Amino acid sequence: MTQTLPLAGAPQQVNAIGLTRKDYLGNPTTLCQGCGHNSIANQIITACYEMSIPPEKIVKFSGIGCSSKSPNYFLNRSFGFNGLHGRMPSVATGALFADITLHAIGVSGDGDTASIGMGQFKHVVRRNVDMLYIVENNGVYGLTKGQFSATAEVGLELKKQGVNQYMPVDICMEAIAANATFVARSFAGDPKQVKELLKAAIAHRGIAVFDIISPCVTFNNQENAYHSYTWGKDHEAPLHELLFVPARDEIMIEDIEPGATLEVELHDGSVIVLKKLERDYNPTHRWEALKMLEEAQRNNWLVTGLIYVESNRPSFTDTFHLVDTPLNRLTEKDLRPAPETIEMVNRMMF
Amino acid sequence: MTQTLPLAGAPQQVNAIGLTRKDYLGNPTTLCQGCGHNSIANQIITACYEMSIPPEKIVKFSGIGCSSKSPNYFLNRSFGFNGLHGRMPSVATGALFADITLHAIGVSGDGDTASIGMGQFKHVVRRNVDMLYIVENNGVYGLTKGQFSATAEVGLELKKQGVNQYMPVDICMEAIAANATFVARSFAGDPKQVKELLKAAIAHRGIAVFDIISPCVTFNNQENAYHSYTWGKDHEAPLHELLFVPARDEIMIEDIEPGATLEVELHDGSVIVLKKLERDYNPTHRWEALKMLEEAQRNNWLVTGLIYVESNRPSFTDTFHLVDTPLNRLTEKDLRPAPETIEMVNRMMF
Amino acid sequence: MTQKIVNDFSIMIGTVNGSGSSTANTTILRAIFKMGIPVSGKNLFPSNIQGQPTWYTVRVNKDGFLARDDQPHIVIAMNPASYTRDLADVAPGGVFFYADDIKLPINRNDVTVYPMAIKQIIREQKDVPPHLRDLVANMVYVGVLAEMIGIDLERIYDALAFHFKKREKPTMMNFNAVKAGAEWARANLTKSDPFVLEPMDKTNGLIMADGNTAAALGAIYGGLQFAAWYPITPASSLAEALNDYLPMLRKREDGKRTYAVVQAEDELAALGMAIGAGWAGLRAMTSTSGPGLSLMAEFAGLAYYAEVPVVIWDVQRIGPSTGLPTRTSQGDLTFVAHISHGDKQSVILLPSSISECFEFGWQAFDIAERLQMPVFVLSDLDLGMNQWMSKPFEYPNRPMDRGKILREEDLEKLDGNWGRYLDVDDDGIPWRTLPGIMHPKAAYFTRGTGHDEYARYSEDPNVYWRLMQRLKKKYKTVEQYVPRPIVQQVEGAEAGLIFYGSTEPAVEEARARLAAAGLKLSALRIRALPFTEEVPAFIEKHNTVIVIEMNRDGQMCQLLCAAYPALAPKLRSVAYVDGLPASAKWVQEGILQHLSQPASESVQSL
Amino acid sequence: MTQKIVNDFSIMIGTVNGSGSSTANTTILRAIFKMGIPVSGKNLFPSNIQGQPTWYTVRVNKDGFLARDDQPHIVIAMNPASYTRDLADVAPGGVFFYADDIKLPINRNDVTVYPMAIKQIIREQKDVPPHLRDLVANMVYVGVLAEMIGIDLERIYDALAFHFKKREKPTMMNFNAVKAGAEWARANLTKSDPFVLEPMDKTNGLIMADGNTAAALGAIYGGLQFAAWYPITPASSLAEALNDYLPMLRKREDGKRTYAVVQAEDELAALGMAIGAGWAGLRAMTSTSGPGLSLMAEFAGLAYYAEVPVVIWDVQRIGPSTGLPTRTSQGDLTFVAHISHGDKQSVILLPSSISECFEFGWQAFDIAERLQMPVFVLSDLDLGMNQWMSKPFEYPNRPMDRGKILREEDLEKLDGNWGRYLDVDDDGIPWRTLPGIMHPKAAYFTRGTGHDEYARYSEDPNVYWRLMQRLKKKYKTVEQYVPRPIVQQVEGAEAGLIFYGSTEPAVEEARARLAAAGLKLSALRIRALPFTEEVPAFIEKHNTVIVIEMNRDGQMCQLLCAAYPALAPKLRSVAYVDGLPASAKWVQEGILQHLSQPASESVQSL
Ligand SMILES: Cc1ncc(C[n+]2csc(CCOP(=O)(O)OP(=O)(O)O)c2C)c(N)n1
Ligand SMILES: Cc1ncc(C[n+]2csc(CCOP(=O)(O)OP(=O)(O)O)c2C)c(N)n1
Ligand code: SF4
Ligand code: SF4
Ligand SMILES: [Mg+2]
Ligand SMILES: [Mg+2]
Repeated sequence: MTQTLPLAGAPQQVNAIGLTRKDYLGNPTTLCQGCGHNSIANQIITACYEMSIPPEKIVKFSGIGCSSKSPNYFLNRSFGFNGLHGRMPSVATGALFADITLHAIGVSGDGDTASIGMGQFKHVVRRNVDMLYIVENNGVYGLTKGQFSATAEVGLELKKQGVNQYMPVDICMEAIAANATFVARSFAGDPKQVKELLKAAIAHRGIAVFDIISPCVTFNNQENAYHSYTWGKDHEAPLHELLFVPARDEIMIEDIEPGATLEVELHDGSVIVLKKLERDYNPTHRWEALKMLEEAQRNNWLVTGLIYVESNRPSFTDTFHLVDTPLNRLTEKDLRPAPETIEMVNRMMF
Repeated sequence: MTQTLPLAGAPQQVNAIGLTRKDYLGNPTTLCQGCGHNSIANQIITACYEMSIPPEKIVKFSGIGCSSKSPNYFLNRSFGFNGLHGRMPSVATGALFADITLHAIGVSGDGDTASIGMGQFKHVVRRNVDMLYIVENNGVYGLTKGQFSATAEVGLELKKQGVNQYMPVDICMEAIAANATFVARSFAGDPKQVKELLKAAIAHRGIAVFDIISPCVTFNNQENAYHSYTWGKDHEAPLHELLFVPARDEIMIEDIEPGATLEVELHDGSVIVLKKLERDYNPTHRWEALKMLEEAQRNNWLVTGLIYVESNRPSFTDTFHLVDTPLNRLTEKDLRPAPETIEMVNRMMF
Repeated sequence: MTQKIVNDFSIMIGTVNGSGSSTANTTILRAIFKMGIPVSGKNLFPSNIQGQPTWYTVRVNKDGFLARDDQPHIVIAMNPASYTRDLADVAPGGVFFYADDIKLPINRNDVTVYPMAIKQIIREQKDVPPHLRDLVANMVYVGVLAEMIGIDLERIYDALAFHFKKREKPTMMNFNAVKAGAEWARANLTKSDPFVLEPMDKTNGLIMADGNTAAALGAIYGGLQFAAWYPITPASSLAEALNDYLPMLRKREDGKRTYAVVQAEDELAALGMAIGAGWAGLRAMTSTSGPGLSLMAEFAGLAYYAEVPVVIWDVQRIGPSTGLPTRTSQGDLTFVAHISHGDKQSVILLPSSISECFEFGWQAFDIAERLQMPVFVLSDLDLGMNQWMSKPFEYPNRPMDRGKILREEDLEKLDGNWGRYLDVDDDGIPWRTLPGIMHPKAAYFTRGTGHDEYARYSEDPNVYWRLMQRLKKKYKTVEQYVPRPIVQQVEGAEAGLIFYGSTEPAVEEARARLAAAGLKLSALRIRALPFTEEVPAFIEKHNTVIVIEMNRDGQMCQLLCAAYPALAPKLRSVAYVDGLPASAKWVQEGILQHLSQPASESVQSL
Repeated sequence: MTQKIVNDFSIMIGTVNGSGSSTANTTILRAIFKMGIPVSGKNLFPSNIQGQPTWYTVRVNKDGFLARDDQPHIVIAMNPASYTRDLADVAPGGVFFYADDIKLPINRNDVTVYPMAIKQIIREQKDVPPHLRDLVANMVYVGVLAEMIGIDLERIYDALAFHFKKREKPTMMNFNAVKAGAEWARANLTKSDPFVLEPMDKTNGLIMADGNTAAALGAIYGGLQFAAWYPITPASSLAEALNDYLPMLRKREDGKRTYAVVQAEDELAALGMAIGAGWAGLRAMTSTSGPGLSLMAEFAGLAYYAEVPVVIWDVQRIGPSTGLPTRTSQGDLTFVAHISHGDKQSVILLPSSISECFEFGWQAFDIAERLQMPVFVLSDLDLGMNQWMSKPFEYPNRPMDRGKILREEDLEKLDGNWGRYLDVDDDGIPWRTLPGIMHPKAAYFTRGTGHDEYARYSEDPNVYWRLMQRLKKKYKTVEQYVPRPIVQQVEGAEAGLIFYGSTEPAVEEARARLAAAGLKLSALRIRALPFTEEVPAFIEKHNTVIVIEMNRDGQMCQLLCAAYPALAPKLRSVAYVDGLPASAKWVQEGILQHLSQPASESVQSL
């Protein structure tokens, strides 16, 4: 074990397990300057650092795309699997059986998830696989140079591609229709909200679908485009102000001014504190969530925040009742039936 | 042209274009006796016969499964393409460009659509391809002998398969989330409703998703199973009584007793008349539909009827502004640019 | 009546599928097996659940030749829809049993005909409730046949008791129907045909099993930890057997599980999950058939390039496309050899028996983990779904080989200095670490894009070529780990035969027949790709080498030509497939055709 | 200063990708082309959008040898990140230009060094707004280079005017920067290297285009009606070119369309849609690269077995798996040859030039519809995305061949008596009907499962074998329709070369070099699979035949060995790939290696 224990009175630059933010860094980004994906990578670094999760306890998954490259740019000390276009969910699903104590962070794009990956996306959600599933949503295929993705809004015009005619896929509504247990939306231009939601999503047990509008500055950042910085900054409508309070920080909750707040407790005892803004919104009611999303779609609102959460459904691996030792640490003794059994098996064959 | 014109005073056994029901038959079924899919095939035959559509004007598509075999068992005079497992939508999408005057009937299963076919299903819906998409939904894989499909209810126990643990896919909610323009649900044990909805769905321009609970008598017909005959008969809750009135039968509408009815006009002037039953339900409101489905899911209700309809969105092929002649009747003259153009093209190359 | 024909004939039973006849048919098979007589059974069933014609063929052969026979000596016709065909199929001098409620003409006089009063007999069975009559009716023909050819009723009882897991009631109900059939036959039929069974001792110590069950058990003894699958005939029963046997064979006191079997949403996901699990350190597999395999191409390429151990069982059915889902072939070989775009080389195991399904079941994991590659095991429907006699399964004769894995203590020792794709041992196989290993230098980034020895992204031309050359070297190393071919070198052989997989009984029978006729032939049975040195050595030793396989295009022959161009002129292809298991007849004819014909024309398939 | 080297050298430009350098680079290429000097340009770019090193190589060669050169004579270094590597890459005696804001050491004294005051010059350009400065800065090196090696400024203007579609403002802004660069060079640099350009007349009447555009245009002249695609490098620009040119070339007075191009949700759907359209009677295609092709395997098998015409362009990049998405190879050949499970044979066209991309673009539809089969066209990144000199596109020299279709009047004549899969003409090709045909007997049921001559479902073994044999016969018929190989038979040749696709310039250059050194070699360029009779005839005529290709495993060589076992011993493989377009050097070395080495060892790739 290489983790040092939390030091009493550790200097400010280390977290509760004695690591610095540097321990959570990745390689230098090779994405475009200003790309939303970079800002999300930064928030992942900060969230994990602040949550004091040992980087070795995190495993990263992605598909193919600019977004899917980004696991390169955070958490170098975590394992990563940059798989195939649209197939991140299946790889993650299999890998997570190896050690259920790991936290999984998956990063996908809107093309990766909503176009080629729609099937795997819906099924990983339906199974409630215990992972954070981030969609870095920019309405285009960045890496292949700016074709429409399935989340592009009707009427969007792109160079060489013409005008989009087809209804956009709403990642959050799809997640809820597929019975996701945690659904959130945010905007890469709102780093604070992104960070708090990341923490909550990581703490959540089960699938956490996190749709982050993440502008592609190179191919889809026109002022009036739904997925642009300008439009997002002007139109973001947060459902609530949001604070993630880790399990051990009970006290913090008391610090929060009372009044218009709603608290959602997660499986591990951590709490998401939601401070009411304009409207009353309760993210634990599934059909309210559907209604809100339907309304937002019709009115072209960029509603952000915690859209839905349900913290007591067993995760996929839970339903398998696995042994406590991570499966990938079991030995021949655990895995190969005893020699005596072969006789019995042969007898069973007639 | 081999179609005879409608005969005045034709004997009862022929329809408006002079064909008998026999002209709409398929091969003898090879499905199990009592299979829900057979009863649906029969209703397709009757609906097309009663609508007086020349069978040559219909084209059939399917994937793989018992359900997907059934296009063999209706409309022998119509072309059929029994493609690959889960890939019926793409084949249909391409084929429909060849002649946009054809009506397309696609038949799929719950495995074919909700498991392997989820991606293509969502995308064919999103594009609003002009076809009737029937899901013969029995909660299991019939043809491979009774494994769970993705629409199996939580807790369902099947021989050799154990107990299903994962949330079922709700075909209708998925269709609505994907912005379908026509969504209906029925039950193979309610042939009259199936038939009326088939007619409406065929008349609808754009995608018509029709989820029909169609019991698999061999592998999933236990009394308490959601997809069984017994359960369906006992629990079916129609949203309304339903009548399809073709465009030319204006008079018929007047025959209907006034009062608690709602009329939905389709693109071609035909009308769906909905007679209110217990509740008020308006199938033209998208989020009411979502709400109703969410409620039905939570309470395990088998709600049937026309769930959602929107008749003015252009269909997929509409957005392409194709010539009037079916593309598959165009000749070299229409298709190969004139010899003069090659010079110009070469000049454009630098 | 001609002379008795003892323990050397074949039976075909024509019924309606979904009617429960398969219990009756395997009962016949098992009872004969327990009489000590070598026997095989092949189910020829339609791709459909109920109501279509289906056939079952049983071959008994005292010498142990158990390939499918081309023509049955005894036919039992229970299905009006196939009655006429079934009657036509009886070998001259053979026997025709039929359910006497079928009122169709008998238009042959070269066969012995026995009507069977099935309906009547079953109606008289008091312990059979009306709704089960159609099902149990099949037992009546078992009884009639038993009486007429001499199947031991006690052995039938044993078979039924086994089938019904010793549950008294169904066992007795069915056994009573058998007895009633036998009694009726004794009272009403007079034996006038030559075919009889006599007990032997040739099945002592053997078991009877299907290849899918054997494969599943092999995998379990191989320490399987993760399987993902998607239903498809004829592979489904492999995964279902995992579900059957894992809880028993891997039971623990705390009731918790050391494995997971997941039904995926499709085959792309199934292989994706298995790759995820294999990558993370689990013994992982998937099982499928042709169409599923086609869907796995992209992931197979990833596993090759990113060097992820995973086992893929392909229980072959007959393609192309959906093809005949319930018929057998060896048609996926070239596809698997070249699966996925770009350069790659495949490790393929080719079991030809039930015991090899078991053996390769566990060995495949050792090979996959040792080589960090996908390992394909190509079985087929005949092997996978039919019951075969087999020697008993043998407990693995060596410890599990988990390959090159660095854990915390190793990394500590190396001070974290390692490279995921470094060829430190000069065998092309690098070392790997696993998620969950708690060392700050344990992690690496896996990708299907270009990467260097330290798993860093690279588009450098030299780095690319270096990696691809190492993979080629690794493939060379594979040769040390795969099962070697089985060579039967015959002194003074006219030619050599090369074959693989489930055609073995047909090839061995053909070889024996030809040997009896004076034609000596050596044989080499390939058990894996890459080919090992025995293969070219064998070809070199013969002037002509005939490659026999159950596909149209002579796929193995093509691969051999490409692997050994200098030897290619010696190779001839015998390739035939129609969905039925291979018979000795076509093998024999194919061989003879090549040996009586100039070489240059014979490169074509049969 | 040594003697002048005129029109025979190569240039490499190192920049940052996404910085707009590609306009500058193609401007250099086009200007040289318009000077009448044979020239080629290759873009070596990263799989990334912005900020990574990228290179562009230009080769000028008065004799028309335009393969990639292994080492550049002139290097322009604009990117600090690759500066050191770039400097190291200059051939001894070569030239090194660099942006003088890069403050890094020059550690070579065997090259001529010219600093360029890029930043300063661009800042002085009044008509360049600050936000465009970085972009237009690239034009400065164009100007400097032009001045120093003698590129005609008027030709640069032409190239810019073409690029900016004659729009005055951007053309002038960029041209002014070029001029400024040239003027600065004239004032500040003194030529001390030997490399100069002099106008020639060797490009008269030629055009300059990329293979993807040519393929799209070819498809349009082939009457394309339906295309479905999914974005993937390096194939995307093929579909995007359809969108560019279709509206213009297929304009109608009523403004309505006779075609549709659909961006599908993935490659499975793209091929599925194209198959649907092809089945229903449209000229249908899809275009993709490796990973997409892997996903198409299952549908490809369906199209083969159900006999649906469809064209599949595979613009090859380098695998396996995601590989190097922006690098070239010929690595998909064996995969395509054996694509999908089960027996099947693939029709593959292999263009090696821009004009063949155009030709095969329209011919592929004729072949697909005539044969009712999927037709694969294997291009590659080098051919598809780079600009090549080419003879002009030629209007198709024969009417469209829509194959065997029965319409209303035909069916009327036949009285509806026809069978979808009947081999009435004894060529293995059946007749088909199309949805929408108004005849009660027009319809048939298409499926990927077993079927008889009347498209009825069948599991009959004979029916299956018969159909598969007809498909094989049909594949034989294909030989009449595919482009024949190009044979250059050389009297007294020491050996023959076989090659295909984009390696042509490298092979021809190597052949010329070797011929100059006294080594005579014949050559055969394969243009299609199935192979036609010229191929074995060529092999027979030579003792040794060397198969040259850009992959690791010698894929074409493997296919030839399998197709012609009797000739296989003559075949040698030269196979190399690292992502860069082939150069004459490795071809030449590969050839020599085989000719100076005993045959038995040479079956390995380079
Ligand atoms: C099977 C396959 N098809 C196509 C591609 C090419 N491809 C690479 S990235 C990409 C789209 C990525 O879009 P998105 O997921 O939205 O990511 P972004 O780049 O916008 O972040 C595509 C189509 C591929 N790598 N694999
Ligand atoms: C790629 C592929 N995988 C698996 C199969 C095997 N298969 C045939 S039908 C079927 C399931 C059909 O289920 P469903 O669509 O629900 O139809 P049902 O038989 O229940 O009507 C499967 C998995 C196949 N044909 N192709
Ligand atoms: S192309 Fe778009 S998505 Fe890709 S890195 Fe650049 S800004 Fe980001
Ligand atoms: S198995 Fe089930 S779905 Fe299939 S035909 Fe029989 S009843 Fe219908
Ligand atoms: Mg995107
Ligand atoms: Mg089903």
